[in-house]
Parts: sequence; structure tokens; C-alpha cells
Amino acid sequence: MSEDTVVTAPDRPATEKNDARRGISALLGSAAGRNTGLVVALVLLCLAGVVTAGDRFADLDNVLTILRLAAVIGVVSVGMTFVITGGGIDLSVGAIVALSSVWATTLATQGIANSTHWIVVVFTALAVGGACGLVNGVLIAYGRVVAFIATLASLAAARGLAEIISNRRTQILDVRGFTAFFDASVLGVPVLVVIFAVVAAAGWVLLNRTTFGRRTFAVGGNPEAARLAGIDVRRHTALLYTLLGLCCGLAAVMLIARTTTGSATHGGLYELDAIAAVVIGGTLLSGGRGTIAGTVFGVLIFTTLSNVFTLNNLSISAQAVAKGAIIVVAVLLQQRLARRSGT
Amino acid sequence: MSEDTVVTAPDRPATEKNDARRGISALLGSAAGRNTGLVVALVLLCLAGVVTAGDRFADLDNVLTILRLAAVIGVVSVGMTFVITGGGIDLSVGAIVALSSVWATTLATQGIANSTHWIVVVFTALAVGGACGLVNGVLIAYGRVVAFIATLASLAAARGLAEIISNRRTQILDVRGFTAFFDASVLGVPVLVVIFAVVAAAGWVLLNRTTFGRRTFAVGGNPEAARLAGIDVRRHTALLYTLLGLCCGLAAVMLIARTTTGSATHGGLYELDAIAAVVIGGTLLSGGRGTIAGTVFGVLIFTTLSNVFTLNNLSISAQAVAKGAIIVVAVLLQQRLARRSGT
Amino acid sequence: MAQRLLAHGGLNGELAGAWSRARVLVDGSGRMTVAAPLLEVRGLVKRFPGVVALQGVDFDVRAGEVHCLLGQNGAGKSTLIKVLSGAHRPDEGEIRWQGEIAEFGNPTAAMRSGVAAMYQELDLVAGLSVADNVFLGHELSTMGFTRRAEARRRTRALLDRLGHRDIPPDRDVGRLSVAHQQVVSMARALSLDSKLLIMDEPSAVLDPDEVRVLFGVIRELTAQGVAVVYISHRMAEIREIGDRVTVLKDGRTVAAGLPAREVRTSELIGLMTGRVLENVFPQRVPVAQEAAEVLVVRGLAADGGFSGVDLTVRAGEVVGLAGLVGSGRSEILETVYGARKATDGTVEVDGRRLRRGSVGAAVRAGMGLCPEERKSQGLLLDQAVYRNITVSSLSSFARFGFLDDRAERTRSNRLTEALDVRPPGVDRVVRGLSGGNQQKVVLARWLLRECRVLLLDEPTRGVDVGARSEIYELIRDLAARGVAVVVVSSDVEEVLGLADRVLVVREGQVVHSGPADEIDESRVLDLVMEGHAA
Amino acid sequence: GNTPQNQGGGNQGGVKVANDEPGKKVVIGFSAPAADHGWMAAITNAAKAEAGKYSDVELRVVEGTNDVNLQISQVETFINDKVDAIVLLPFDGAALTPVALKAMKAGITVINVDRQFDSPFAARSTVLGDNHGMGVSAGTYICEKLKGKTDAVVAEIAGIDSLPLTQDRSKGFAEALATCGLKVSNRVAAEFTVESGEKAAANLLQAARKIDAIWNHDDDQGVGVTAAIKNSGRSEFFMVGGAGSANVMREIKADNGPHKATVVYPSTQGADGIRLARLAVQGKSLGDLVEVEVPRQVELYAPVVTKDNVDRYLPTAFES
Ligand SMILES: Nc1ncnc2c1ncn2[C@@H]1O[C@H](COP(=O)(O)OP(=O)(O)OP(=O)(O)O)[C@@H](O)[C@H]1O
Ligand SMILES: Nc1ncnc2c1ncn2[C@@H]1O[C@H](COP(=O)(O)OP(=O)(O)OP(=O)(O)O)[C@@H](O)[C@H]1O
Ligand SMILES: [Mg+2]
Ligand SMILES: [Mg+2]
Repeated sequence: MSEDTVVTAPDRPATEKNDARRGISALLGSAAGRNTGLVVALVLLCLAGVVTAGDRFADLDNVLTILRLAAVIGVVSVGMTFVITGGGIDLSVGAIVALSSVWATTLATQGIANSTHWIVVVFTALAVGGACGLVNGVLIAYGRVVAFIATLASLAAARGLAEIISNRRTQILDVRGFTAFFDASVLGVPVLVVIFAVVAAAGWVLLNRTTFGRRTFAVGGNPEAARLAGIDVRRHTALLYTLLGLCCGLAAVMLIARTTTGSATHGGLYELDAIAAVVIGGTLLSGGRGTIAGTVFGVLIFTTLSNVFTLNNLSISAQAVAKGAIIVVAVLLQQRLARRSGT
Repeated sequence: MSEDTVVTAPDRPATEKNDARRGISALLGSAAGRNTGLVVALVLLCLAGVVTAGDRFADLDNVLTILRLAAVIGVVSVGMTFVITGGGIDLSVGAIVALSSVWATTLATQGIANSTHWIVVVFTALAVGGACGLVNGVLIAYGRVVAFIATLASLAAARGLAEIISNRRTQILDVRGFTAFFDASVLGVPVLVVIFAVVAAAGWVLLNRTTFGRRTFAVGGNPEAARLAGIDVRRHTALLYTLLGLCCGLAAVMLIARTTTGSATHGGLYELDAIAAVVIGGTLLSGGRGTIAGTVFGVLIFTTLSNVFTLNNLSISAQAVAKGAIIVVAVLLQQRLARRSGT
Repeated sequence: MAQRLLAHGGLNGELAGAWSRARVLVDGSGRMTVAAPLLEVRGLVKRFPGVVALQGVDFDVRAGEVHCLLGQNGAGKSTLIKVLSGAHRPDEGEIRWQGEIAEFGNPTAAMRSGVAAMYQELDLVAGLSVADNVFLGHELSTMGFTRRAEARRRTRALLDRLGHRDIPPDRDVGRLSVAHQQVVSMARALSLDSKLLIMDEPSAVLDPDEVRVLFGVIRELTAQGVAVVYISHRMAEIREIGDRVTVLKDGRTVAAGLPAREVRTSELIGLMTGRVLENVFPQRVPVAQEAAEVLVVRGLAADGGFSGVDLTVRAGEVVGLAGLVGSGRSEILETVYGARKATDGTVEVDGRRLRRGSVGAAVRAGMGLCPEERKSQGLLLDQAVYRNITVSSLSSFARFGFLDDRAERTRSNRLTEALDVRPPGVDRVVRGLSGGNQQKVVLARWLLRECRVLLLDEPTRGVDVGARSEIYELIRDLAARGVAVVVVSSDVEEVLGLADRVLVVREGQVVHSGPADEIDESRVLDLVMEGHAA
Repeated sequence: GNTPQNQGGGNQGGVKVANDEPGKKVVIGFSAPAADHGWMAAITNAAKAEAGKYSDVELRVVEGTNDVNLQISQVETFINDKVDAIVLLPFDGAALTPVALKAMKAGITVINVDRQFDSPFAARSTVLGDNHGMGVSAGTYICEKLKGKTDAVVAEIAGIDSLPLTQDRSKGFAEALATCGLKVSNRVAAEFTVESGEKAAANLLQAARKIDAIWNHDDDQGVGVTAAIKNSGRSEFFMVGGAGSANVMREIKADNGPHKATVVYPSTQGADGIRLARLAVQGKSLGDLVEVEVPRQVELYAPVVTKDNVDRYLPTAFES
């Protein structure tokens, strides 16, 4: 339609002012703004840490400890953000981490890795994770099995398989180079933390700045509308689970690096931890809305919480009760603040 | 409007025939029909049991064992069906069962029960369960905390509280009458199984034959429409969680009867088991559609599965892999058959 | 004239006039009393975050009348309805019910007082049966147990009264066509036995016959003293059924209680839009004989729906599909588009045959579809306007998969301004837009893609007169630029006025195909009805 | 069972004064898997109680966890905190080895409890229950009881099957049975909890119509197993327990249930770990030994408790 046949809207100038204002607030606050509640909760938690544990909390080493703890589950949570934003769910992440870790530490793999390069271990874990994710994705997207059930089945199957492969033994990694690489630091920051940061940043870009991310929102928000808009919803869904599978494979590598082992017990209850971090971060379980920044905050809140508890020598059961209360408070806070900021 | 001005639909006779057919099939098959896939899966499982374990499987005692095993998780799953149909989810059921069992077996309760009547134990468990459910419901409905997060918080808090109360000990019930009552049989059927049957039947009536049930579907299927129709959606939601809490209390009573103990470790992973049974039964995780019969089949499938495995002396890992495969097959079967039957 | 009414000073005077014209009754003793209106609303204000939907609405309804509400998309009609039925709480203003100040804090309170509403977005629960939906919230029950047979019987009776013996009370509402859902929604409103019945665009999805039945029911009700508030964008309906008209513009009452039959259409349109519309349908541009056949459909069939559909659309041609509700037009469109799997037949765009059952292939070949149910099929309701517009053209904004966010907004903004989407702003969430404006957003999506073939399923449903003529112009404009357009509409006048060629569909068969100017409305209706025992 | 139960009680040996005398303040970090069963809860409780007896011990207990990643980070926190010693019952010995090595390198005394690290340098001293020995003890006892009955049906109710300790126990059990020509006919696994024990036993009793002996790995889940047996009304077999809860010992003493014996797996290991840590940090030696330093490894004995010797063990048994 050519410009001149257009009926000019009378209040266009107002719009532009609005747009400008929105532009600024978007710059300032896309992370901090929408996540004020989470930021406040995290800050309060840190304050609690400083007040109760003083320098022991506010110490660089301690911060790095928190970040290292956050790294593994953080990588899984970033992947989970995509799946949930796309309207799905994955209960099998922990089992996939276990299976990948076991497969990547089998004697066969270690043999090849030792005779060629340790990167073989990494690729094995990624390949196993990606393949598991692909199976999930195909079952869900093309087999039309409800995600909850499909991944529950994978959870059972992958853990069982991991146990069979490892014969229920913890497999110790004995590949030179691998440990050396992952134990290193970059400018004082441990490699694991660097990996988490890179994954989070890449996840943010992928979700917010690419066609893939935009389609993820569409598929999660209204799959029928997305389909009629020309998006291949099934392929996209399968891709999302594969992406998460890859994240699980990477998490397995990180866990191997941390523990020097592969084991069928690795990644226990990661599904709950990851989903909790994602949801507390503000991603809608029903799909269509998701934020990587929120997920990162969610992971940090949970890990900081357990760090503060560790520092304070609280009774273990009281910790559980407090944890429940803190989760609820964080969410209520987030809601109140989000509502006030008018979004 | 009078008959003669009506444009007669050309296919009216067909419709009426359809209606008649539907009436019959509704009579015959409301449970079996919509759940053909589940029935077939269960029958196949039983066949597998008979083939591999012979009379040991097809024995009355064994059937009663399966039913008794199904009873506890079955009661929780019936309650869960309501919450999920109403558009919610509850991760705290296992923790509520634990807390109820511990509270009901404290020395204080046992003292009162011994000096008055064992029913005190039952009421304590129900009251604790109901109260926990109410807290969940209020947090979710009035506090607007996402159900997943709210009940995750309750999960942590209730288990912690159960540990504090029990001092992490297994509390043995020593109340005369209680055990006698629950260990008894009615016409050869153990009381626990009778309770499960009654709860399932009552649940069916409540969901399908009362205004409460109709409103549950509406609240889960389209909360906005329900609100516009004058339903107090928030109160109803709170009631749903309370109902589930009561079911958890009852399950705690049954678990106490089975194990003669209350313990903070009771009900481990019930949330997953119950949700899996409900979802495999055909209740939509997104709300608005739910079936008690399906849930009962779901519970029976899972318990029969583990019975058949045990009878065959299979390794747990192989069980896990097979379990995953069987879940997927059951769901695919259910889908194919449901599609063919045209509903 | 418009200035006179629009002037704020004049508004009060106008209202005072309406007030004094309130019905004068003669009671038994011969004394004259002024009956208070059934419902009276003053200075109603309702704010949403970022939008003031109502900014001072005055309005009154008398027992036994049909009061029509008129206004452009986004004028605030639906919001007003929701305030009256207790679904929204007003921020300011007062509501008087039978002379008393009333607080409709929630839908139940309103229902108890005797207000029943049929909402524009159907307020039904898919998954529940027709009977359950009709009595939802006021179930027939004994001690909490539903009386199902009774509910079924009464539902049956209500549906019969609405002329729909073909809707089984046991059927899942989600499986009914939109039109039938609308009927159920009506049955639901009737089941409440109310004093005031509010209908928000009930006729949008009905065909002419059904509208006639609806009007019969409305007359029956008003004869019993029930008041009806009726919202529609169709002027002819307002003339036929309305007693008085209130016009809203930008959340304000610009004229209250005009006599529905006397007031001139141009005056109403002037009040609504603030401008004068000449003729509704734009001039046809004859399609060149040698224009390329862009869309060629041969022998298309789908299970249980339709069969043997042939359809050829040339560049620059607009083809209209007329037919009754449920005749299978939407199914044909969706099958052509690849959203449903065809069992037979071929679809070609620009001479290339499309893969069956693949929307992606259709879109890549240059097809676009504006689906019938824009909320469930067309829109990402909780996402920004611009994201809804660019969702089908993402790759054109992307470089190596990375999106140019600013270009997206700029291009979308240009389109929403061209289409006059209100309120403006491409970062707004689509859910907050009124129905007509949502439709424009879907249209904008395909305008942006500059597609070769545009399939429009009921493109003007729920769209106001002003916007409607804009959409017509837009369609014509597109055609002039060589786009092949297929329009499905239940409004025969629209099909005839807009299309170059008309196909009449009955029970999944194309029963007529020919130039639009060689057929008239009554002939189309005959074709459509043929075979129905009239 | 060498730990005194009474407050302030010392070693049975005569060097009590020297060792229990308050010395240099010792900060001990304690981390164990999640207390999702009674034995594990008892471990933590005993450790806490033990630390409470010494005025010179400050104990920091962290949330029990089955997530190795979290447990590693807890140990890291202890290292950051520069505690004097860490008593670590790892969820998975091998997985916690790197961080234990790190702690040792940082000069912290690490005492490894129950589940062994895979490097000898990762701990100053190790307290081990004898899982393999438990199986052997149970198997040997059953062999004796069933004397030459070669067609006897022996069933096994294992604990969490994915733990190496369960496999060690099963392996020892099978080996011991093999010496008298028996084998495990039916094996089920529970999860160390009462409820899982009941469930596993109910199915097991269906799987085997006639049983001569059952070995149950864990007395906690044994409460559930007993309930299931009672429910089934079966009594043709006898049962051997595991770990040695006070409950089961009382039952053995009263001889009124299926339990005829139980194999002790001391729940006081954690407490021993605390003691060793304190002594090692303060540079003291183990009382009854001549050595100047605490030993590298203490492997606890897995005795069979029967009606005859139950009185000796009942005082140190844990309440499940
Ligand atoms: N829930 C809401 N949140 C935010 N804005 C809203 C909401 N509901 C309505 N609005 C805004 O209020 C204004 C009035 O909308 P309303 O739906 O009442 O219009 P309408 O007159 O019914 O239009 P139509 O003829 O298109 O149905 C619009 O600008 C709309 O965007
Ligand atoms: N998903 C479906 N499941 C069952 N029946 C369907 C479905 N979709 C359409 N139908 C039925 O197919 C027939 C044709 O519907 P279609 O929507 O194509 O008609 P239409 O001419 O476009 O009418 P409308 O004006 O209602 O859109 C109707 O009887 C409708 O009820
Ligand atoms: Mg409207
Ligand atoms: Mg249609």
C-alpha cells in the first residue's frame, strides 16, 4: 500500500515519544528492569550472606565457588529455557547428563582419547547428549507423545542405560590434557565459569536476536498460529530438544571435569533444579515467554542460597524450611515489582 | 421459533443416528472406550506377566498385592487428577504425605489416640494434609504464585518440617485398633484396596456428576470464561489443592497402616509417580480435560509393571530401560486407538 | 452536524434531552410517572495499563427496548459491556440499576441482578459439552449433583428456540464450528432469564438466515419486557432490530439514544469516524484477459469435507467464496494453503505444484492466509504487534540468522499506521487490541511479505465500517498490484461487492462459478439454500 | 562399636585423660549425602553428638546432598573457610576425590568416611565400614543356619542398587553362600526407606512362594519389610538384617519376629571421623595404639548380632 492513500493517525507524535521512552527503558532495564524482583532477591540474599558470614561470604574465592557450582546446572537451565519457552518440558535432563558422562568416560572412549586428543571425550558427550535430545524431540514433535511423558520415559531409559554401560560403577577419567584444560583459569576465572558465561550469552543472543529465537517464542506462544504463519513447528520443536540435549552433553563434560568421573548417578534431580531456576526466572511454563537473564538469576539465587546455608551451619531441616519460604518470597517480590513497573 | 421456519439440516438423521450410537458407546465404553489404549496396554502387560511368571502372576494373592501397592499412590493420583484438570500441578504431594505421616505418628498423637480412639490418628493425618493443601491453594490462587514454584517450595518446607518433627527417626505406630482395622479385609479384599476403590469411585462422581466437577473442567479449560460465568475461580482453585491435600493425608494413613511407621522419607518421588499416572491416563497437563478412570489405569499399569519385573527377577537397570519403552508404547497405542475410534 | 454533537458542551445538553425523553408511563390512576431507565450509566471510566478504554461514558437502557451500541474498533464497546456485566471494575463513574446505585463487583453479582452477557470472544469452555456450557456457573443441581437429563432437556429447548436442532447438547463445544459456538453462547445467555441481555457482535459469524432467527428471538424477548443491548458493525441490522442507538468514539459517548430507524447512516458513520465515507466498495479494475494464472487448484478434495474443487485465480483478480456457515469454505482455503492434508487434487502457484500438506511450501511459494479464528489460529496474543507482523517474514530481516530488530519495528510501524491500527505502537501486546485491530495486524503480516496469493477467511468479521472500507480498499489495492486474492465471507453483499468472480459452495461442492456482476444477491442465496427444505 | 554413649565418657583405654583433655581449637567441616534414610540420618546425628562432647571442637554441618556437584562446592567452601579438618562421607567416593585432594593440598586434614576415595592422597585417614564383609557375614550366618540344605531358597533385599556399596554387599553375600552351595534365588532392591522396603518385600513374597532365608541389607527399610511379611502372614523363613538398628536388635532379643540376626554396619563412623579429625589436627595419637599418629585407615568390623550377643551391641545401635 502506498504511503499517500494512508489515513494518517492523528496521534502519531505521541507514539513516537512513547517509543523513545520505551527505547531508553529497554536499554536500561531489559535485564534489570523486568527482573527487578530477582535482582532484589539476589541482593537481599547476598546481604544476608554478608551479615551472617562476613568476609567469608564476600570473598572472591567464595564467589568463584558459587559460580562454579552454578555453572553445570546453569548450562542445563539455559537449554531448558529454550524448551520451556517453546512450550515444552524435559524431565530427562539429569538422566541425559548421566548417560553422556558415562559414555564419555568408557574405557573405549578414553582409549581413543588418549591415542588422539582429549577433545574426543568432549565430542562423545555432546554427541550422546544431542542424540538423546533428538530422540526426545522426534518422539514429541513427530510421534506426538506429550512432552512430560516422553521425557519421563527417557529419564527411566537413559538412567537404566547409563547403569548398564557403567555396570553401576563410577568410571574414573584418566585422560591427560582433559583435566588440565578444564581445571585452568582464564584471567582468574575458572574455565567452567567461562563456559557458563559463554553459553548464557550465546543463549541470550540466540533467543533474542535470531530468527530461531523468534520462532521459539512463536511456537511456544501459539503453535497453531505459528504453523499457519509458515513455521515448521515440528522441526523447530525437535531442534529445541536437541539443543537442550547438547547443553546436557556439555554439562556432562563439565561434571566430568569437576569430578574426574562419569557415573549413572550424576545429574540426580537436575530436572527439578533446572525447571525451578527457569520458572523462578520468569519463563512461563505454558510457553511463549522466556528470559535467559531471568534463568541465570534463578540459578544464582538457588546456588547462593545453598552457599549461605553452608557458611552458616544451620540445622539441615531448618534449611529446607527456609528454602521453601525464600522461594515463595522471591516469587512474590518479583511479581509485585514487575506489576508496579507496569509491564 | 416454530418448526416450519427452520432450515432443516440435510444430515439430521445421520446426526441422530450418531447420537444413538454415541449413547450406546457411552454406556459401554465411557471408561473402556476412551481408554482403549490403556486397557490394551494393561492387558498386554498382564499377558506378559502370565507368560513369564505363570500362576505366580495370575494368582489372587498376587493380584491383591498389586492392588495394595497401587492403593496408596492411587489415592494421591485421584486427587492429582483434580488439580491437573483444574489447570494446576502439585509437586509437594510426597512431602505432604511424609509430613502427615510423621505428625500422625508423633508420641503426642499416639498418646491421645491410645486414651481415646485410634481415629484420632486418621484425623490428624487428614487435617495436616488438608492444611498443607490449603496453604498451597491460597499461595497459588490468592498469592498468584505459579503452581510449580509454590509447590516446589512446599516440597522443601514440608519435608524439612517432617524431619524436624521426627528428628529424622522412623516413628513406629503403637496404637491398638488402628493396625487391626486397616489390616483387615472386607470379603477377602484388603481394607486399603477398598479405600482406594471408594476414593476412585467418589472421585469419578465428583468430577463427572457434580457442579464442583463441571467447574473444575471450566477452571482448567478456560479460566477467563469460568470467571465470566460467575465462578469464583480463585476459591475453586484453592479448594482443588485442599482436596488433593486431603487425599495426601489419607494416603499417609494408608502408608502408616502398611508400614506401621511415620517417616520423613515416606512418599519419596510420589509427585512424579502421581503426575505420570494421571498424564498417561489421558488427563491434559494443560488443564480442562481429565479422567479418573484413565488415572486408575495409569496407576495399575505402573504397579503391574514393577510387579511383573520383580516376579521375573530382572535387574533394576533393565527395568528402567523397559519401563521407558513401555511408557512410550502405551501412549502411542492410546493415541492411535483414540484417533481411530474417531473421538 | 457532527461538530454539533461532538462539542462537549453540546453533549450534556444532548444527554439532558435523552433524560427528559425517558419513557413516560401512565399508571392505573391516570397519573403520569417517569419510569427510571432499567440501567443508567454515568461518567464511566476504565483504564488499562497504557490505555484509557473508557473515558466518560453515559448511556441508558429502558426495559423492552433494543439499544444498539455503535463505534469503531477500539471505541470501547466491549469494555463497556464487560463493566456492565461485572467482568471489569470501573475506575470511575456510577451504574444505576432500576434507579438504584449498583456495584457489579463480579459477574455473579451482575447475573443475580438480571444482567446476562454474550461476549465477543466466545466465553465457552472447550472440552465441556454444550449443555454443561449453557449452565456453567448456574448449574441445575440437587445438593451439588448435576441434573444432567434436565440440563440436556432445557438446552435442547433453548437450541430449538434458536433454530438449531442440529446441535446435540452432548457434543463437546470445542468440536462445533464457530457459528454453532455462537449459538451456544446465545443459548447460555437466554438460560439466565435476565432483565437485560447484552450481545457483543452476535451476528458476526452467523449467516443471514440465522440472523433472522436471532432477531425473532430478540423480538420475543423485548415483547416480554427484556431489554437488549446489541452491538454490531452492520448498519442494516441496527436499522432492522434497533430502537435507539448510542455511539461511542475513543471511549466517550458522542451521541446517546438516537432513534435507530430515523437517523441517517452517513450521520452515524460521521459520528463514529469523524469523517464521511463515500461508497463502501471500491471500484473494480477489470482483470486483463492475458493476466497470468497465479493460483490453479484442480480437483482438490479432503476427507469428509469437500471434493472436486477447481479454482483458478489470475494476477490482480479477487475471487469470492460464498456459502452457508459450515459449507466447507474454510476447509477449502486451509487445504489449498496446506494446513490440512488433501486426499486428492493439486495446487499450483505460478505454475509450480506445491507439496501436499505443507504450509511451509505454500508460504515459500508466496501464499498467505488470514485464518477464520484470528485469536486461536492467527495471533500470538501475548506478544508484541511487530512480532506478530514479522513472524512470517523473519528471514527477510535476518542476516545469518540474526534479526534486525529496528528494521522490524520500522517496517511494522509503517504498516500499522497505514492500516490505522489503534491504539498505535508496535510494542503493544496484541491481546490488548480490540477485535478489529487484531484483524488488521494479521493482514499486516501478509502485506509485509508481499505475497502472490492471499487467502482471506472472513477478513472483515468484527471490523467496523470505517476499517472495513479501508480493508476493501486494501484488497483492491493489492489486486491492482497483481496479487491473486481469494475471499471467504458469509456476507453475500461483501462477496458480490468485492470480488471479480464468485464461487458458491454448498456442502463441499462448488455449485456455481462466474463473474460477480452477472449474479445478484438473491440468486446467490437461492444457490446457497438449494436442497434445504425451505 | 567403640564409641562411648555416655556424655563425656572416654575411651575404654587408660589414656583417656591425655586425649580428651581440651586442646587447640579445631574447626571441623562435615558433609554427607542427603539424610534420605535412617542410617544416614544417624551418621550425621552421631557426628553432631560426638562434636558436642568436646569444648575444643567447632563443627560445621552442611545440608546433606546427593548431588556431587553441590557436595564438591560445599567442600570448596570449607577450603575457602580454612577449616582445620573435613570429615567427608562422599556421595560418590571417586567423584569427590579431586576436591579432597585440593583440600589436602591446602593443608586441611581430610577424614574419609564410609565410601572410599580413589586416591590414597585424598585423605589423611579413612574410616570404612566393611560392606563386602557385611555380605560375607550375612551369607556365612545363613549357611550355618541352613546347614546342608542345598535346595534352600535364599532371597536378598538390597538397598539402592546404583551405589557401589550395595554391589559390594551383594558380592560378599553371593561369595559366602557359594561356599556352602547356595545361591540367591530372588533379589529385589529397595531404596533404604521404610516405604520402599515394604513395596519390594510385598512383590518379593509374591515372586517366591517358599523362602528359607532372607537377607535384607538395611534395617531401616527392614521396618517396611517386616510390615510386609506380617501382612502376608508368612513365617516359613528367617531373616537377617543389615546395619544393626536398635529396633531389629530388640526384636532379636525378644525373638518375636522374623529377624534372627543382623549384621552391624556401624552408624558411628561419622562420630569416629570427628574423633580422628580432632586427634589428627591436635597431633595426638589413638589411645590404645602405641603409634604416635592416628592410623591411615580404620576398617570397622561387621559382626553378626544374634540373640546370644545382642546385649553387647544394643547400646551403640542406632534408632531408625
Ligand atoms: N484487557 C485489556 N488490556 C489492555 N487494553 C485493553 C484491554 N481490553 C481492551 N483494551 C483496550 O481498550 C480499548 C477498547 O477496546 P474494546 O475491546 O472495548 O473495543 P471495541 O469497541 O469492542 O472494539 P471492536 O469493535 O473491535 O470489538 C482498545 O483500545 C483496547 O486496546
Ligand atoms: N476440526 C474439525 N473437526 C470436526 N469437524 C470440523 C472441523 N473443522 C471443520 N469441521 C466441520 O466441517 C464443516 C465445514 O467447516 P468450515 O469451517 O470449512 O465451513 P465454512 O463454510 O467455512 O463455515 P464457517 O463460516 O463456519 O467458517 C463444518 O460442518 C464443521 O463443523
Ligand atoms: Mg468489541
Ligand atoms: Mg469458515
